[in-house]
Amino acid sequence: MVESKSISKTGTPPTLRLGFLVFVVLAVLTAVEFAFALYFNIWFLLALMAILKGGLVMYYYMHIYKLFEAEKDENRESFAYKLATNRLGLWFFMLSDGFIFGGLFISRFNLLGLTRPDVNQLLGVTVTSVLLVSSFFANRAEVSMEHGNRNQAIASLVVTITLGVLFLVGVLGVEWRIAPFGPGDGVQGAIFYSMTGFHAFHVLTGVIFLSIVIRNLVRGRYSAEKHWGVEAAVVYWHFIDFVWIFFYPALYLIGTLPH
Amino acid sequence: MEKKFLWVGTAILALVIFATAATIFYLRSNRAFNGSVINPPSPAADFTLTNQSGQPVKLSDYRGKYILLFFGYTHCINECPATMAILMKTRLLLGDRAGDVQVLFVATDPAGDTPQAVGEFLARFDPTFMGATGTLAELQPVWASYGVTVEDGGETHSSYVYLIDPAGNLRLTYPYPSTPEQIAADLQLLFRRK
Amino acid sequence: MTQRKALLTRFLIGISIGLLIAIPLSELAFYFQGNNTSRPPKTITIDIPAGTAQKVSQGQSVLPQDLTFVVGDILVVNNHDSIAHTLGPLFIPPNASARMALDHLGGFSFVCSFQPTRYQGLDVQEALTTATRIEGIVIAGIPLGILLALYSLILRPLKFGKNTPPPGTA
Amino acid sequence: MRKFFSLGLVRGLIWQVIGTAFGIGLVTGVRALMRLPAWKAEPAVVVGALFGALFFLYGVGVLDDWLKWANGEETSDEEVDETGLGRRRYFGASQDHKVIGIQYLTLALILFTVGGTFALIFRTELVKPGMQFLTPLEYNTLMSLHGIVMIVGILIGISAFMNYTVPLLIGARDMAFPRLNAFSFWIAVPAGIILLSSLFLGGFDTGWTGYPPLSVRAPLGMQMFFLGVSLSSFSSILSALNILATVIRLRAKGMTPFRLPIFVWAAIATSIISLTATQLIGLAFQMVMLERLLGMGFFDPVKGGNPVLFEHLFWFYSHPAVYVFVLPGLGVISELLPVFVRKPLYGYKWVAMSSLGIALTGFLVWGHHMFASGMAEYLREPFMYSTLLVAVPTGVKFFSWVATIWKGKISFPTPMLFVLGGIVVFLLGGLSGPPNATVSTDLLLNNTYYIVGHFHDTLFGGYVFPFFASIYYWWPKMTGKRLNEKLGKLHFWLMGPGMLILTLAMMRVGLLGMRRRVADYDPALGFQSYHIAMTLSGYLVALSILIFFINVFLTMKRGEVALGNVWGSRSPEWQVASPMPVHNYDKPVVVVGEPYDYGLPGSRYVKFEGED
Repeated sequence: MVESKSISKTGTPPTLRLGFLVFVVLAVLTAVEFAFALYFNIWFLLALMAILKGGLVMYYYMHIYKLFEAEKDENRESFAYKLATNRLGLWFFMLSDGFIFGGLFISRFNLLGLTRPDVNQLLGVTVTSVLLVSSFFANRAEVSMEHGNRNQAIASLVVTITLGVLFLVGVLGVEWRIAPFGPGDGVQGAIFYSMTGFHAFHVLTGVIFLSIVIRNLVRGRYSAEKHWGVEAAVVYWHFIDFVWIFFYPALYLIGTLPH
Repeated sequence: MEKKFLWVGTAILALVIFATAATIFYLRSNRAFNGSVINPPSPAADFTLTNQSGQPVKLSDYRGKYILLFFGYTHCINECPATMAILMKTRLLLGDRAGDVQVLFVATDPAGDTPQAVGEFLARFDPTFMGATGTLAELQPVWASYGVTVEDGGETHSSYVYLIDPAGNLRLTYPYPSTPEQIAADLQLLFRRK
Repeated sequence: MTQRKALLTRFLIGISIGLLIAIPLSELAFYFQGNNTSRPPKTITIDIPAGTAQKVSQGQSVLPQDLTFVVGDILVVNNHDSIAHTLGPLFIPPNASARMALDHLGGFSFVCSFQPTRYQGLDVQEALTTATRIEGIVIAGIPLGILLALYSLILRPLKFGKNTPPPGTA
Repeated sequence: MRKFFSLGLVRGLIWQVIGTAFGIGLVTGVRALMRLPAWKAEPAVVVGALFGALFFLYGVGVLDDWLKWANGEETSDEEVDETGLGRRRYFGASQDHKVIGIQYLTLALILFTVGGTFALIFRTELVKPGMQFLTPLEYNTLMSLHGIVMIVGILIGISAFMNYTVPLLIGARDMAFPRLNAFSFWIAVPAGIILLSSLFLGGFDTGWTGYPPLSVRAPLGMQMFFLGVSLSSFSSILSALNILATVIRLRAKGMTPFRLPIFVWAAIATSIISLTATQLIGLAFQMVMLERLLGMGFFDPVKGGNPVLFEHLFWFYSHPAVYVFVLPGLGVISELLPVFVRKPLYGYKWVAMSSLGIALTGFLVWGHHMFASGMAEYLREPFMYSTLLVAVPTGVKFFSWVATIWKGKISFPTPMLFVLGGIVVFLLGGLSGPPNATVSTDLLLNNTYYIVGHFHDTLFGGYVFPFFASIYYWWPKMTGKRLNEKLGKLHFWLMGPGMLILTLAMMRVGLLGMRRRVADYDPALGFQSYHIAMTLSGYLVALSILIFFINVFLTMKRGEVALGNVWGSRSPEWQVASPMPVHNYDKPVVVVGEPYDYGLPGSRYVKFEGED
């Protein structure tokens, strides 16, 4: 593993091992969450799991702390200063976007309460883990870029995109077909299709964003010092995963089937 | 940063384990029945009727077993078959303890519910289901003692499942529709209580 | 203490004070609003007196026609009569009781054996529970808290570490 | 001719037509492939309009740089290309915040004129009981469009304020994200077109709130309304994002939080709301669109939906939105007042914090719009408390204004007149507010003309007057010429009394029992005279706006040239020549003193790097 010298202003860049450890904990938590849902379906346990996972992703994968280490440099035209400004912009965007998902989330609980749509549990846990793994590789790509390991970054991004497409196939291609209700059938159909639809749209944009980044990465547009494109795409990808961390229990786990 | 994360990870796992333990304890300590509890358990009125194979059948034959008692009629289209299906699922959910549970179907339409009609009706669900029918004169007191109001044609207004414990006491009743999961959970609880 | 931490703590303090002030306000309103649904769910008992069956068969009603509940109430029916009675999903053998949880909103009309009309009306309304009251306290308290925190920034400017100069002082 | 077609706007419009056709074709084609009856108006038109907007953005050229980046090409970080100066740049995608500000201003004025015209039309209809020249549906469409067009216009006007002034006031070179800035303006143009197109697509009759279930059954125009508002919501979200990033990152050296110009504080407060809450109105509207297109039963009780959910989502934005409308205006009042009374702004810090206070408090008071719509009965009291609480920071501002005027050397040029007018009218609006906040009175006033009067008072006082004040105030900065004082004063003295009569009469008929949003009224109720008065004063206001346009026109032709610090202001943009240089400040601004120490000898707010 490359232990290179300090690059960004945020001390030594996080290592690949850290990313892996975080992934392991996330995987364990997801498994536990699923077990909870199976054996004793209590909403606040699932909520606790989701919050823990969300916190981990936001801190270790989206490294929110970099926001507060904003560049205080006087030279407004320097790359570092603009980088900090761009980070701020991206986070504002995600905050604002989060309100859409928050609104959908609230609508789901307002309309369905503690019942859940009748969807395929196995598929649900599958796509969730697919997205989680893709998130791990996205982080791997960013870290290896910070360590200046371009080829590893490209490889990891390719895996990320493949998994992202798999997720889309799982949700749009399979789940939407086998779901026992259409968008017009009752409020659970409405909620399910709108929530998955809004999220899938974001996944799609993320995939496009990542592929553009790969293209430029292959052409050598990014360096260990200057790779805002990679960072932005990856953080956005983690944001999509972050949203799904809350949507998955809301759609698949919390509550009982209406009878 | 990794060192710090090790602490974070351990803390999270500890929290999760604690939450799990707490939940299990909570669930163990106050489990409630899903059905509506009859308190105190009151002795279920015994009766003698004819089963689908023409033999006499007594409620008290099944002492030592949990009895799921239901009043219905064979040419009924929704509630009775639905309830039978629910009870079938319930026994499946119970797995190897299913043997301790006996489903008993009491006819409400003496005209239509001849023994073989009952037999065919029950055979659609589960061979172990026991039917009980008879003449109007025989049936009426049974209905009365279980508060079943029968209209002509066997239509009942009160389609419950009655749960009778091995001692022959009414313990719980289930309104229609109750899910197999609910009934099975209650039975599991009763098994554990013994 | 960094600027961010100081600001955060200031807002937490402000909001908690706001909530504290909101509690009496909101509870006062609750006190004046009180009606028969402004109570947490509880267990309600109906007693079917002995000899109801005869009275009913003679067409006189023993119990009130309509009963009002809030969501989450537990209805317990004691049957002191000599024969079994039924109420909707409930079957009550003589000298026993049966219970049901009223967890669905709405007006129900249950078939029952202790009313001359053979029907018992149950009106289940939305409960004004503690949760609603807490919601109220939050709605009233947090804005107040934010205002207090903001204005407190003027009255007692934040203290910072050496490196960051306090804002607003010339 | 070639020059004409090379204008960004023209290319954009052409592309929008193409895009619309493409979208309609797409839907029809897909339906044909799916063996459905090929032509279905609603989805075709909606998708068409959507594609139209996207193609417009491509055609006008705001996406160019991003497409280049995606293609891995470098683009110059130079916000302004020196070559494209002159009038033409106002009709294309420019990244200069000053150009964009003026573009916003123009669009806002256009939308105002349109919305005002609608108002005049149905106001005329109301002169007599019974229907004269409008059908009820036409009336409802005009009334609803008046509401929403004005609101979108206000949002755009606010972006105009903020885009032009904020970077100047904080001594920045441009916005933090100039390309995003251009994008957020140009998306408002197709949005406006789509919004107005609803007039020709059957209109809609729900009022600007578009509550389901009515909005689910309304004509096709409803969809255009929802789509238009959703698109324009992106405009205000993105420009809010830009403003926040700019203020946080690009302040001049030494401009600590409590040395920010007061208007910038207002801009921050506004942007916090628009950045976050706006998404929810977009979401609510998109949910209704989906319900109409795919039969998703969010708000359909038959399918288990809940109409009240829409009201919650809607008002969670639309109440704070009211503060979005007024906060910048109040900021302008506090900004200009000290200039014209030559005195420090009284209680600067309190005013600054009050702006934030109004914004943040505003998030939790939406419930008071729903006292009458079956929310949890008891929750109305807490909502009442928090609503009344908003009066506190507002009162702080009033106190500060009065104390600032107190014993000042007051001069009365046109901007000052509008500032004072704004204070008076907003006071009226503010005082008529609490009756709507307290449950008992609101249940009476709900849905009457009283609400209409209150609302128009707040918006005229909190937005329209400050808006014109700032136009008269910053016009020399924008153009280097000064608007005619006489015409300006005439404008004010027509508009002020006109709208006072208008709103007071509105409140009066409201109390007499006139319902809002109705096309007709019973002559027996005996308030026809009030309606006549309202209509006349409406025309008075319109006349004053006409005079304003004449004033602008004449000034363009031969206006008094004003290059210097016309108002003797202390803020940095007036320390350099007018019209503003392309790169704002060639020497970086340094803040050395308090912003509003007018009349304190020897005190200084800003100096330029290198000066002593």
